[in-house]
Amino acid sequence: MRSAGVSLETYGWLVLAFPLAGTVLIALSSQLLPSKLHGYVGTLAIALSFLSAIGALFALLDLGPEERQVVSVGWDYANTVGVDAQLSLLLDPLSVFMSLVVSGVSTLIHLYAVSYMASDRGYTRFFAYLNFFVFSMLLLVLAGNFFLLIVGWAFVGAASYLLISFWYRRTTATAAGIKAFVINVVGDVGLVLGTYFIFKHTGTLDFVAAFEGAGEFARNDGDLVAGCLLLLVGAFAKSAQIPFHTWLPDAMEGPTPVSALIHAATMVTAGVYLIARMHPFFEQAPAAADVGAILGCATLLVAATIALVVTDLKRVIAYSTMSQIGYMIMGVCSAAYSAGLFHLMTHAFFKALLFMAAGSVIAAMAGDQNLDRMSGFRKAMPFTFACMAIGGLALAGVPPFAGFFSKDEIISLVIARGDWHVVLGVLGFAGSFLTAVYTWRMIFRAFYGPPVEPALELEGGHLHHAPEHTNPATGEVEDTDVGFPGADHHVAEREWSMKVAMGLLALGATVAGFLQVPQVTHVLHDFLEPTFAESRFYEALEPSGALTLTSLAVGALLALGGIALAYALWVTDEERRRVTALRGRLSGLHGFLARKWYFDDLIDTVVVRPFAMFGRFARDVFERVVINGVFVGGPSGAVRAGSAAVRAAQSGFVRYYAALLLVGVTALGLYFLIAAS
Amino acid sequence: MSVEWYLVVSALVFSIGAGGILVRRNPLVILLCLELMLNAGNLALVAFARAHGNQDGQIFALIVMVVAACEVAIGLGLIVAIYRRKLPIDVDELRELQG
Amino acid sequence: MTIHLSFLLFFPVVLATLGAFMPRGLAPVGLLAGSLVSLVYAVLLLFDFETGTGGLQYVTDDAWIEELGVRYMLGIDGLNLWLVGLTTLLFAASALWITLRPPPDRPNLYAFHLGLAETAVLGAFLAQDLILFVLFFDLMLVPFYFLIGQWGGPDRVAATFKLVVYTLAGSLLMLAAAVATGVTAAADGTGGDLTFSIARLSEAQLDTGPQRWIFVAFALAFLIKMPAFPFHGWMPDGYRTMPLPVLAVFSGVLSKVAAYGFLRVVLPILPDASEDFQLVILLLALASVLYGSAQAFTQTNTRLILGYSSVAQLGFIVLGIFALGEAAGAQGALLQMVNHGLVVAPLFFIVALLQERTGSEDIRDMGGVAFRAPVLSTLFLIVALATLAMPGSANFAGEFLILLGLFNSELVIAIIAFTGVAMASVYMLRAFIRAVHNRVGAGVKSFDLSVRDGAVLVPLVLAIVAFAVYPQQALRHSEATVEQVVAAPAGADAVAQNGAAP
Amino acid sequence: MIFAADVSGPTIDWMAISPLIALLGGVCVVLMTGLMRAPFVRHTLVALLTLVALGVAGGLVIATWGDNVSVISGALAMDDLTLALTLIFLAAAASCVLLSWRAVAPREAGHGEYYALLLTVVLGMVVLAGATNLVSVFVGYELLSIPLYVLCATEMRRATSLESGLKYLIVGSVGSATLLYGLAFVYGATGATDFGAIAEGVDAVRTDVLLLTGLALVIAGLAFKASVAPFHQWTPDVYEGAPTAITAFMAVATKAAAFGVLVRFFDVAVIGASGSWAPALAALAVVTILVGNVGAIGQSSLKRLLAYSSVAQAGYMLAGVVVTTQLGARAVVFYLAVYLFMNVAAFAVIVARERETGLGDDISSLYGLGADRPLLAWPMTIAMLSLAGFPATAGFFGKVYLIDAAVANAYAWLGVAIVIGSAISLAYYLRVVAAVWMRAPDERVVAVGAAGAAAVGPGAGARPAIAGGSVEASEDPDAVAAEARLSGRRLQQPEVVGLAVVCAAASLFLGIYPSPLLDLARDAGAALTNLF
Amino acid sequence: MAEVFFFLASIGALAGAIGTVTLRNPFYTVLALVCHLLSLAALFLLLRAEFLAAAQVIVYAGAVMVLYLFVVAYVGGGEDPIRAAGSPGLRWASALFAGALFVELAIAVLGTGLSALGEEGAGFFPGFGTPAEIGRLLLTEFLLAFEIASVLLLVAAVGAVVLARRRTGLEDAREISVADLLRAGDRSGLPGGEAGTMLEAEGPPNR
Repeated sequence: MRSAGVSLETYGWLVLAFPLAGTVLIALSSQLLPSKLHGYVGTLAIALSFLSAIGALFALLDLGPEERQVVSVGWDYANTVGVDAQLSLLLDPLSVFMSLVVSGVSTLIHLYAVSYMASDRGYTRFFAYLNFFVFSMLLLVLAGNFFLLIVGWAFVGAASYLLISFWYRRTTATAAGIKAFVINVVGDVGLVLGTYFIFKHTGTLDFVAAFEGAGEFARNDGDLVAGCLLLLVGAFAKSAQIPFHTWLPDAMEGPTPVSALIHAATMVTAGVYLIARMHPFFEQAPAAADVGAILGCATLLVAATIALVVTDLKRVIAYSTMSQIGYMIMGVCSAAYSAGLFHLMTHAFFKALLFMAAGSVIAAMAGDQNLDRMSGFRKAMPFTFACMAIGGLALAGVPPFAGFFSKDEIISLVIARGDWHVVLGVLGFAGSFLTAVYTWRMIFRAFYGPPVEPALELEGGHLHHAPEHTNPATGEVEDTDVGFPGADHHVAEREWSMKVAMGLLALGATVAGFLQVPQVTHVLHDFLEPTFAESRFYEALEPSGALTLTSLAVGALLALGGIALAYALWVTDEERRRVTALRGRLSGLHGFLARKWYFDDLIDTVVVRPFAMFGRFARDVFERVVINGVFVGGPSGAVRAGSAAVRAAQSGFVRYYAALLLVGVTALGLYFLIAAS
Repeated sequence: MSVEWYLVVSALVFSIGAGGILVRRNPLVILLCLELMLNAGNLALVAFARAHGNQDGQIFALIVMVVAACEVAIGLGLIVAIYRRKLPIDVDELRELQG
Repeated sequence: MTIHLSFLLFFPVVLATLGAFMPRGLAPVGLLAGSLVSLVYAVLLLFDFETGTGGLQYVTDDAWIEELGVRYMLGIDGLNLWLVGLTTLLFAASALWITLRPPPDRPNLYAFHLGLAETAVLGAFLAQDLILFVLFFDLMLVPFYFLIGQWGGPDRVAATFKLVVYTLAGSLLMLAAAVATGVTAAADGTGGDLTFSIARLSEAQLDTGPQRWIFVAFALAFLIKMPAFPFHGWMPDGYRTMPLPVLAVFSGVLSKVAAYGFLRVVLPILPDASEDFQLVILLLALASVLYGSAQAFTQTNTRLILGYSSVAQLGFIVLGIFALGEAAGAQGALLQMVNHGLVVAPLFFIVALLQERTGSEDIRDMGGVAFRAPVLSTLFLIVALATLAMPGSANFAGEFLILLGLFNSELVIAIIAFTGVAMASVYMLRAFIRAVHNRVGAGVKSFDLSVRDGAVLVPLVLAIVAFAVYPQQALRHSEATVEQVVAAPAGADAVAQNGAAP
Repeated sequence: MIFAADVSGPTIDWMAISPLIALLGGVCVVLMTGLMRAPFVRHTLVALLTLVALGVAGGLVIATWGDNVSVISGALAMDDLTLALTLIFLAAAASCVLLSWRAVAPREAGHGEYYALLLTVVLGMVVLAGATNLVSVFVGYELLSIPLYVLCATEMRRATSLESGLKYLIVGSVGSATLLYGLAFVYGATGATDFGAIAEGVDAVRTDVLLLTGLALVIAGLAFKASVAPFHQWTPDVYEGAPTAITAFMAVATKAAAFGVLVRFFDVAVIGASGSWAPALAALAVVTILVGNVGAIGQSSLKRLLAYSSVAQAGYMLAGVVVTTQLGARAVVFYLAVYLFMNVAAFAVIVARERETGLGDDISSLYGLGADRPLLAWPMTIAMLSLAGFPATAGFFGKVYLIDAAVANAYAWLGVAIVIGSAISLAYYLRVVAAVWMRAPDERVVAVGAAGAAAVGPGAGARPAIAGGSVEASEDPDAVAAEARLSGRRLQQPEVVGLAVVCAAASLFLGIYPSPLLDLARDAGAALTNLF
Repeated sequence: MAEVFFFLASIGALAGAIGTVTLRNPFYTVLALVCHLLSLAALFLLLRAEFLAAAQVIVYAGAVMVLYLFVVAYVGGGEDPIRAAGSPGLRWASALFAGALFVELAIAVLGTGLSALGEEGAGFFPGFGTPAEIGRLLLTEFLLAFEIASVLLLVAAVGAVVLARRRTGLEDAREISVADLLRAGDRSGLPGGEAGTMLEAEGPPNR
């Protein structure tokens, strides 16, 4: 794969070029080529991008550890009056690692989508969007300065918007799309403002230069803290952390591959990348970092609790995504960079896997996502079940699956930070217990128990068809004009491409953990080392062997305990007595969780409604009364009144005229008499 | 007998003429009132001429007489025309033009 | 001393006039020819322009009315170069549009007025003599008065009346102010001889007293013309009834003339007053941003949505201009003027096309157009994203600079202004989704873009994309001049302080 | 006889007063010719002779340009100011002749008399504008007024014409009486009637009540002629009632004459007391601007509308007098010249429409003009825009010049008043433009236009007749047929349309290249040597 | 002595003026004005303006007033009630204005600092105000005014003729239509042939 001729920069640009080319090609040829082809074009583009990323990796490894930080400038973008916004890439271990993960997972998901979306009339559009997303994501991770970072940041937001509302005849989909976009824009705003705060002192937008400038900041310097907090806003909005998380569950309106790629594997982890990338600033502003850690911890718990009660298959996974990202955020904010990023990678594998499996189930249910109507798919879809199980084990953190190592490494490192971070660590363990419970609740409910009718049909080798297609969210009858979920939909357990994708990911979810076995292997850690060279914690922060072992043990036990509990609740007793009893006892809590901690309602009442009211007020009252009343009506009214007066004085009586004339004379005379004296 | 007296008289006449124009409705009489005003002017002019001892004022007054005569002529002509046109000889009735 | 600018300036009106005497329907062609010539000229200028020097280029400076000290003085520099380009481009687009879909009655007259409008706008941008500037600034309204009044929609007469009277009332104040500027400057500044040359006036330091009221008059004229909150009373009626090709240029260019006026006239000539009134103007602009955005996501008439969004956008531009002493702000404002013009004009053409398909300009009656009109909605999407200043669009570059400048001079206002950025995404996406997404509207007969319309729309969108990829060129051109202009108030301060010191 | 010895007539500069003589000669010739019977003579020759007289006078004016002499023992100053204004009078009169060519008025009054009176009015104006002696002022004032009273009333079959004549006479006489009394006081205060002597005398009595009261009365008298509020009230009624041609003439020439004498009297004779009178005039200017512009709003009679507009314009020009600088005088002259073109253009269109439609001078007579009568629509439009002071029209620079003058002499607020006034004025000028371009033709006009329209329409208004037609006419078949024919025929009055087009073109040209007029104004202003 | 004459004359003048304003019957008003003019002539004499006094009596009180009387007789001046149009308040208002005006003028003439007005008046040379002097001035200094005045008289005559000439067709409300005017050439359309033109005023064409 290595060719000495091609330099690291070239690889970097190629990584970007292929997806973009794919987008443009698909878009332009949308009317010309047969739509089936576009799927492969798209997949190929991403695959090539992945290969270039590998090329970049090797090119990077060729360089000595200290010079593994290459900036490649394309051209000036907005380089004026002291603002140096350029089109520049920063190629260092972190960015290469991220682009590897992104392009790799994306390739598989594209492959999956080739057949999963086959019957969709928006097939071409889908791959154009998807390629565009990958391009944006890669731009994000490769960006060499704040400006370009923001650009990629917003591009992924736009792509995610487009894909969430991909089935744009669904009002729920468009609503979810706009919600996601707006919250992401809020994140962008935070990012921009944070950039300003930092730019104000460093005077440059370029990462490398800015990081060098980071040292000049006083510890916890006001502006710096403000800037970092605002960066956190950006990160949280993108990574669906409290309080900017409400868009993610709704984002499940998008097609399942989208959920897998964007809302599980790649985009939502951008926040983690951002914090890792900005670590020089965060280490100078511990206050901000701590806030991040705490909120991350809070998110992981809140999301986990909600996941316990949600009945929508994809939403369960969505909440678990939130929760897992909570771990990562907590990690990177506690300076457990490599652990956080490691978890990012493993999570990408098993979460994408889970989504794919779920997608296959949903397909079998003809688009129905409700867990309450699923049951006993185990026999019908063995392969899917296997994948789901692997993903579930990895997610729950059962040894030796990937999640086990990554998650527990985070926790142990957080605890290793000492003092109050310990609390976070403990809460992290609580979270991992919940994780096990809700994950396996989902799996058991979907695959165990008596097979539902679609499952039976599937066992008979024939696929279930819903009489008419309804929106799973609202139940309104679907407008199938735009295709999916179309009537001719039969992908579950059938297509080879899906199986390949799922299989490879399952493999990853199983073995990836061994890259980073505590005390044993440090592949990732060492590889990323140059990026975090000047970090105060990167090397220093090293949990003692005892701590590591205990945490691993505790993690494993909690995971197994959770699974056991789930088994007891949802498998052993068929008619769910315990669950109902539990729910009866904790009805208040259940309601609270079912309403997702009332976050949506809160935002609605605090932000949305007031703005809408202000707008209506402006339109209906202010505009009429003030703008047209005072500013327009006032003068014109005065003029009209004057006109009336003047014309009334013009009575037509000549004697009046003479009178007025004499009055005028008298008045003038009076004036002059006064002037004289 | 100081000149001021004459001037006061002229001022009085001027005012009376002005008032007359305001109260009378018959254009004929209004013309007469205008005569009054002009004559008041004449008296003032002559008085000033006397005061300053130069005769410009008197010439002026003489010219004014001519002017007054002309105005009368035109005014009467108009009244006659209005009368011929069977329109009322009353300035308050003539108010088609207004507003 | 060249005559090029005069050609650039007068080609549209001359050819349009010739066209008006041609047989029926040929006038649009004449207009098109004229505007294309100007466009070519402008593009050549873009290439021939000499960067790095802040001064004027291609200056035409002839005695015109010695009695009044008024000179026929045109010139190009960083401030107006790209605005001229924008003007010619948009007018060419509109001309093409009415050539391809000529208005039913009196097309010749229509074309003539449009040509006159282009010349007037170009004149306002090119004028380097204050009276000349005012002259063209007021002249701009005349053709639009006729265009709206004769070819507008329902109750056009009242609307155009309101528009012209309201805006011209402001402009007339400006006339008095302009004359006063020249005269007072002649009294103490420029050494006796009466001149209205903007350059020389900006050298003459006016006293603060006159500066104040002159500033108020100018600001009023410009804020009304933009329009800025709360002087936008004429806007809704006007926008509701204006014929769309006219509206495209009106909204795309005329408002820029006002914003440009601040940079060209107010800041250099009235530095002290600008300092004094900075906060007032900033607050007004901020109000425009918030109010305009709030309105834009409440209105249902697409024209009004765009209208109010323009109010908000111009609010941003003014914010950038009045981040005094911050070159970034002015640079961003200048860039944003061009960007906003580039996006708003195609949007209005798109409204026309949507109206064709949905039979309405109200988003409540639209919906679901996208599936049968992918190209149209893709173009719409691109323009919409650009309008909401999506990072990666030149608009974002503009807003980034504007807010950066503001951030450095007035932190709080900058932070509040950011809410406007978020709201922009709300109202633009709302409009986009309600128009082309969601369930198919009742009277919707969707079909895709015809070549005829593409010919107008695609070049504009390409221009947007190109600009998004490489805004640097515009920034390079304007940098030197902007730094001069921005330096003005600071310099004035220095003078004032030095004056105070001894 | 015994005195015959020491009576030696003053030396008379015949060349300088040749314009007056030309006009006087014109009066006599026209009057005599008017007695001849032949229709050609009466309908054409007389008017032509009038034009010739005006032309000759104009030629002589140009010939004597720049002489700046004072003639007949200081009674009259034939300087460039006078001459410039004289040119305006002549032009206005000439256009009045063209507009009267086919009008009713001359036939009613008899052509000879009509045109003779017109010429004497011009004569009076010249005297008034050039007067440098109180007596000449008064005489000129009367010579201007008295024939005008008659001319206003010449459409004798129309009641409103007579009414306007009488109103003008009564109010005008009050005005002249006031003026006379004021002049008497000025004479009394200074003991002299000659401006030069007065100017010397004034300094002694700068703040004397006698002088100042006199000034008050004089201001009233002259302001009356210039139709400055609150002495303006005759203007709308008389303008509406008088024959349109005469109105057009009055609107321009009378105002010009009044401002001529205002400038001369205040800026030459009593300049010494400017401290006292300037503020008063400034206040009057503001009031006038407001009253005029406000009053014009909502008028449906075009003549009335233009009357109010002329009041407003008077206010603008008064600003030029207030500032007591040559610049001010120049601005006034320039504005008057410009005002001539735009006003005449407007009135020409009104005349044309009066004759084509049955709607008199009602604004509805302009509806749909833009669609089918570009040759009338454009002049009207340009005239209105120019009056409103739109750029690229002469009115724009008129305003700029006035504001310039005002600001230059620390009257910036007057400049602001001017622009506020023009802002208000848009309300009615644009209404006219809208009527021309944005309205469907009035169905009554259409009815008349259609051949055999006898049946259609209510009697009043349906017939193209002065003062809105009459029932009898509609029952007179051949009259109706004639009307149908004439409104079918286009351009049956080339001189009117031509005049409109020329004047509009002029005000457009002067809006783009005003320099020639500015030079004229400069010379005129330079005549006031006592000002800087 | 002069005082006595002054008071008599001025009383006469004022009485005449008031009479002019207040008397109902136009005839009487004219006569009142005549009385006023005569007493004014007397005042002129007191002010050493002999020629003017004479002119006043002959031209004014004589000719002009006679003209008045003729017109009054022709028009038939009926009793003319003095009442304000519209609001009856106007009469008092106008009385008020008149009063205010008088007060102002009085202040002006009495309050002036001019010494000249205080006393008898400047010493006058012999022949002051005599026809000879007036004539000399008219032919020298005020030649222009004199000439213009003559033109004025001519104009007034013409104007009066134009206005007061007898016309047919004025009695009915008949208007002339533009159509008649524009029907160039043939005059047949116009009822009454030469109606309303100078020729008609000449009376029937002699043979």
